[in-house]
Amino acid sequence: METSIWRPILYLVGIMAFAGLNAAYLGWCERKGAARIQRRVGPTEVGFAGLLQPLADGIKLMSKQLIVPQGVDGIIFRVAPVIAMIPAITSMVVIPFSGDIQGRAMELSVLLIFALASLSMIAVLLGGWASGNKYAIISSARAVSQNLAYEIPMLLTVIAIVMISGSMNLRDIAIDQQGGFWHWNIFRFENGHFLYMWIGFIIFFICSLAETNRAPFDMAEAESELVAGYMTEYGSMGFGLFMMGEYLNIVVGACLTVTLFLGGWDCPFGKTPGVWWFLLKIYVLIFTVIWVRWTYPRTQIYRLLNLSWKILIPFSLVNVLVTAALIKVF
Amino acid sequence: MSGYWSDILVGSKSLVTGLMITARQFFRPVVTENYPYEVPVMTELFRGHIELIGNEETGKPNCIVCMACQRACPSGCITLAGKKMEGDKKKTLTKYVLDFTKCSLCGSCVESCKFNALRFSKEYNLVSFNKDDFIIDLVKRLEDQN
Amino acid sequence: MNRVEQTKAALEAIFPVEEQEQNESTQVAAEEAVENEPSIERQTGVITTPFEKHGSHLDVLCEPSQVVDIAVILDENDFFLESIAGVDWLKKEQLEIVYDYARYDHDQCRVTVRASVPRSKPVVPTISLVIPGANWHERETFDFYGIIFEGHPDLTRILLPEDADFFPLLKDYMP
Amino acid sequence: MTLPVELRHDETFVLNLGPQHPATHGVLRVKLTMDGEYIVKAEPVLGYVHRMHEKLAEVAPYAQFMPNTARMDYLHALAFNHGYALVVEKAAGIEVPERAEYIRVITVELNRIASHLLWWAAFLLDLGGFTPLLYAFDDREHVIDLLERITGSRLTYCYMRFGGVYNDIDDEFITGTRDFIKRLRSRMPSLYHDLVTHNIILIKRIKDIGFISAEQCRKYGATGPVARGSGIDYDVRKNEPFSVYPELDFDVPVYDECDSMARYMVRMDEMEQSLRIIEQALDKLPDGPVQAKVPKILKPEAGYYYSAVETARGSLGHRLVSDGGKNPYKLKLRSPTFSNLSLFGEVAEGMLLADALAFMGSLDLVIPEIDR
Repeated sequence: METSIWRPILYLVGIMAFAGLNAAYLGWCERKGAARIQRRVGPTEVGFAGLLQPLADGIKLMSKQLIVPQGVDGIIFRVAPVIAMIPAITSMVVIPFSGDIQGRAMELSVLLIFALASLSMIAVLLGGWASGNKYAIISSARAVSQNLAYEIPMLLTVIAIVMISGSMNLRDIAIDQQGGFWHWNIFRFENGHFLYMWIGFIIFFICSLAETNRAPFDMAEAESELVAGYMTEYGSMGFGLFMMGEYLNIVVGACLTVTLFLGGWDCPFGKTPGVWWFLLKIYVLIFTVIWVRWTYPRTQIYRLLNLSWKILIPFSLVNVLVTAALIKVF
Repeated sequence: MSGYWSDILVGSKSLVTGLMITARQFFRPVVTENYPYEVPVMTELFRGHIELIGNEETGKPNCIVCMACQRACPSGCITLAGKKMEGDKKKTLTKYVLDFTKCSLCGSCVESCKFNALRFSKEYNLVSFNKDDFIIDLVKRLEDQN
Repeated sequence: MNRVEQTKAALEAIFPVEEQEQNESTQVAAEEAVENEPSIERQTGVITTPFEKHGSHLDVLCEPSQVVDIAVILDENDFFLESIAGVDWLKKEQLEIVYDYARYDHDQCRVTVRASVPRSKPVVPTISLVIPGANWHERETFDFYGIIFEGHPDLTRILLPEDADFFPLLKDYMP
Repeated sequence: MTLPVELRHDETFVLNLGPQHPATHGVLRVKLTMDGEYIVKAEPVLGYVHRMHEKLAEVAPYAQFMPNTARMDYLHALAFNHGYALVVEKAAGIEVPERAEYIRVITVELNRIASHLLWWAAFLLDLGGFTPLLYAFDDREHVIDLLERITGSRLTYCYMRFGGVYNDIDDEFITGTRDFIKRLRSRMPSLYHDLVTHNIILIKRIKDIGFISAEQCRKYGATGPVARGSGIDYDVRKNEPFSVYPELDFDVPVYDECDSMARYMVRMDEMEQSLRIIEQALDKLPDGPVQAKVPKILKPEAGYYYSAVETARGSLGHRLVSDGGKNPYKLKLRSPTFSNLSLFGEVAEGMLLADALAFMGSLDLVIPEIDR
């Protein structure tokens, strides 16, 4: 493709629109999904089937005043919600939506995404700290320890993927899996060995739930314990940005899972690859995330750490070793 | 160590069962009432605020101002008055005011009434910004109903 | 010997012998009195009351100084404290404290312990050191009647606001 | 930059849980002294919905206090109705017709199921599971509809009268109740047990949390599911049979584990036992009047009266002192949760915040009943 000034602008607008739409409409999807699971109707009043509800919510949030509590660090307090949004949108740049649609194909895009994912934790920490609220600070302390514990198994499973594909470029990893679902990393055969990557997939999925602070790992905003966690003192668009950041993190997590394990934009039957397959896959994953949230009760912070250190990390280590052995040795 | 593996296996099985149950519920019909569009019908014995019963022929209240309901009320929310009309044997009700802000809908007044003059209304849409709206003149209410 | 008799025997040990003799002579009268006359006027001691009528098997009237001893005995006999109630006898210028004990048992025995203190100086020793559950009940009784439980670790208002300066359940309290 | 948390010299800080807090189901305030996420000291602060019902009882005739009883434990209002009716009937020597006794038992047990369902829902909400709440409310709605049919109200019933009940039950209520029994029995295994009870997250969350020994229960006077979860076989319905309970066959579930899971299981099993009671009572329901002849103004003879009933939360006692007048001279309400909550401070020490809230949920608090 020739480099022109339009390309970055097009991608910028496209990604912003994609991010904004997702952030707004995932909220609607979540409410509708939860309602159906609970046998309610969900939003119905604003627009057809409540479709304009996110718009109404947005207008309401924007028209409210951002109240900065007395005696807090005003700058950090205002900056934290913005920091929550930025890494999520930035991550979208390197995600290969299809063979042609990608903001920028970088050699180390896997690393970049993980670096950015850790940044969103900083936002939680700053928001909690700057609020000057005891609930908020407990919440951000929880969020940080949780994130630290889950980066490790997550990265370990990714190492296995990188070993299989031999590249840290998301685009290469996706291209490596083209040609039907039997080529996807989740059902990967290599050198005539089945690689058991579905274990890695489950570990990665659990970790991405924990990384994005989703139920059952939403200790950071456990509303029955910590009121609203790090968002307690936020109102108006400060709260809105945190919410949007959270949903975008889910989208990024789903995109990453699809690219790493589910063959990216590949069609399961090896016929017509394209961006629609990619979108279908990420929305199925996102629906699963919503489904999980409305099924389980919340776990407890030390159970969560136990799960990470006692189950996920040993399993992902074994996974790396077995994969390496199967690829290189046998 | 056996606890470790059984925890993982039994645990995963229970998690999958949970997901299956919510998935099944997802496709079931909704059970909620779509309130302003579907209005529930109150049962026969529903206790709304009290109202006077009018005589079937004349539409005048059956009440003979015996004051039993006023005495029975634990919260003192009933005020009534009557006077004896010329030529009438019984007293006629002139004023019956219910202070619904204090009423706890216990039904003591309806039970105490021996003259079939009081009953519960089926009114349940009772919201107002004004406290005075709940000081209800039941005589007027009966007239409006007629 | 069933539970009620056992408990009665254990409790009677508290009351001095000469007083008890007196009791025994008056006891028959007292038990009759239960049927027709209020059991309010009688001397200290233990009497059995009909459970169907009064909802308690034993009725103990004691001096305020004896409540702790009784609590110890009942605690040793595996009783638990149901509640502590105050009663304001305005005409007699007395405040009465009523303790209710029961057991986790199918051979049920409920014990009512009553002690009266003068209204002018309502002081009674605390049983919360023997039965920790009494702590809140005593605070509540203090809250409503102003009865001072001597030796209570934290005798403060519990249900009323901290700065309340009245005792609402006293009969002469007018809001 | 300011420090958001003011540390004391021993590095603890005070966290005010409530009076407005999602986990306290009402207006309970708990003053927690925390060391990080660990609780060093927990002091419940009560009285935010205190309404002085005991004084209200003294200023009105016996019958006029009846509506107030439903306002204390709004989840098991009929048991409070029943307890007050029992103590006054005891004092005034009123005989209750048999049919009325059966209707009382049926309605009280239905209400107990509704109360346990709501506890279950709220407990799961405390643990972060929102969906079970709606499933339980769906079932509870059926109970409430049934009770509304015969009592006329949905939450604060004023159904019992001295010597009977306010209104007779009809065939539609009986068939409706039988349908509900079938419905709850069919939904219980999947929607309640498979979805929640056997869920590994829930088990890990509440097993071995909130240990209350039997001795602690006795010292603090804990009753109801809290005591039965600690291996104490105490249920007023069995231990001091009242009403027609002795004629009905039911078990008292007792668990020895002493943890939150045990209390959870006690309540789940109790719902099944209540269904059994209702079934038998419906079968045995005799014909006859539902209201005895009772004098308009009651003047029980002077004396001390006590009566206990089993509410969904434990033993509810009414201590009535009569001076022979037409008003109660003194009515003391022994509310079960008041005693159960007094355990909280001792047991919560050294717990994590999240565990303490799960433990608090397992005590099944209803704040208006504590504060009265």
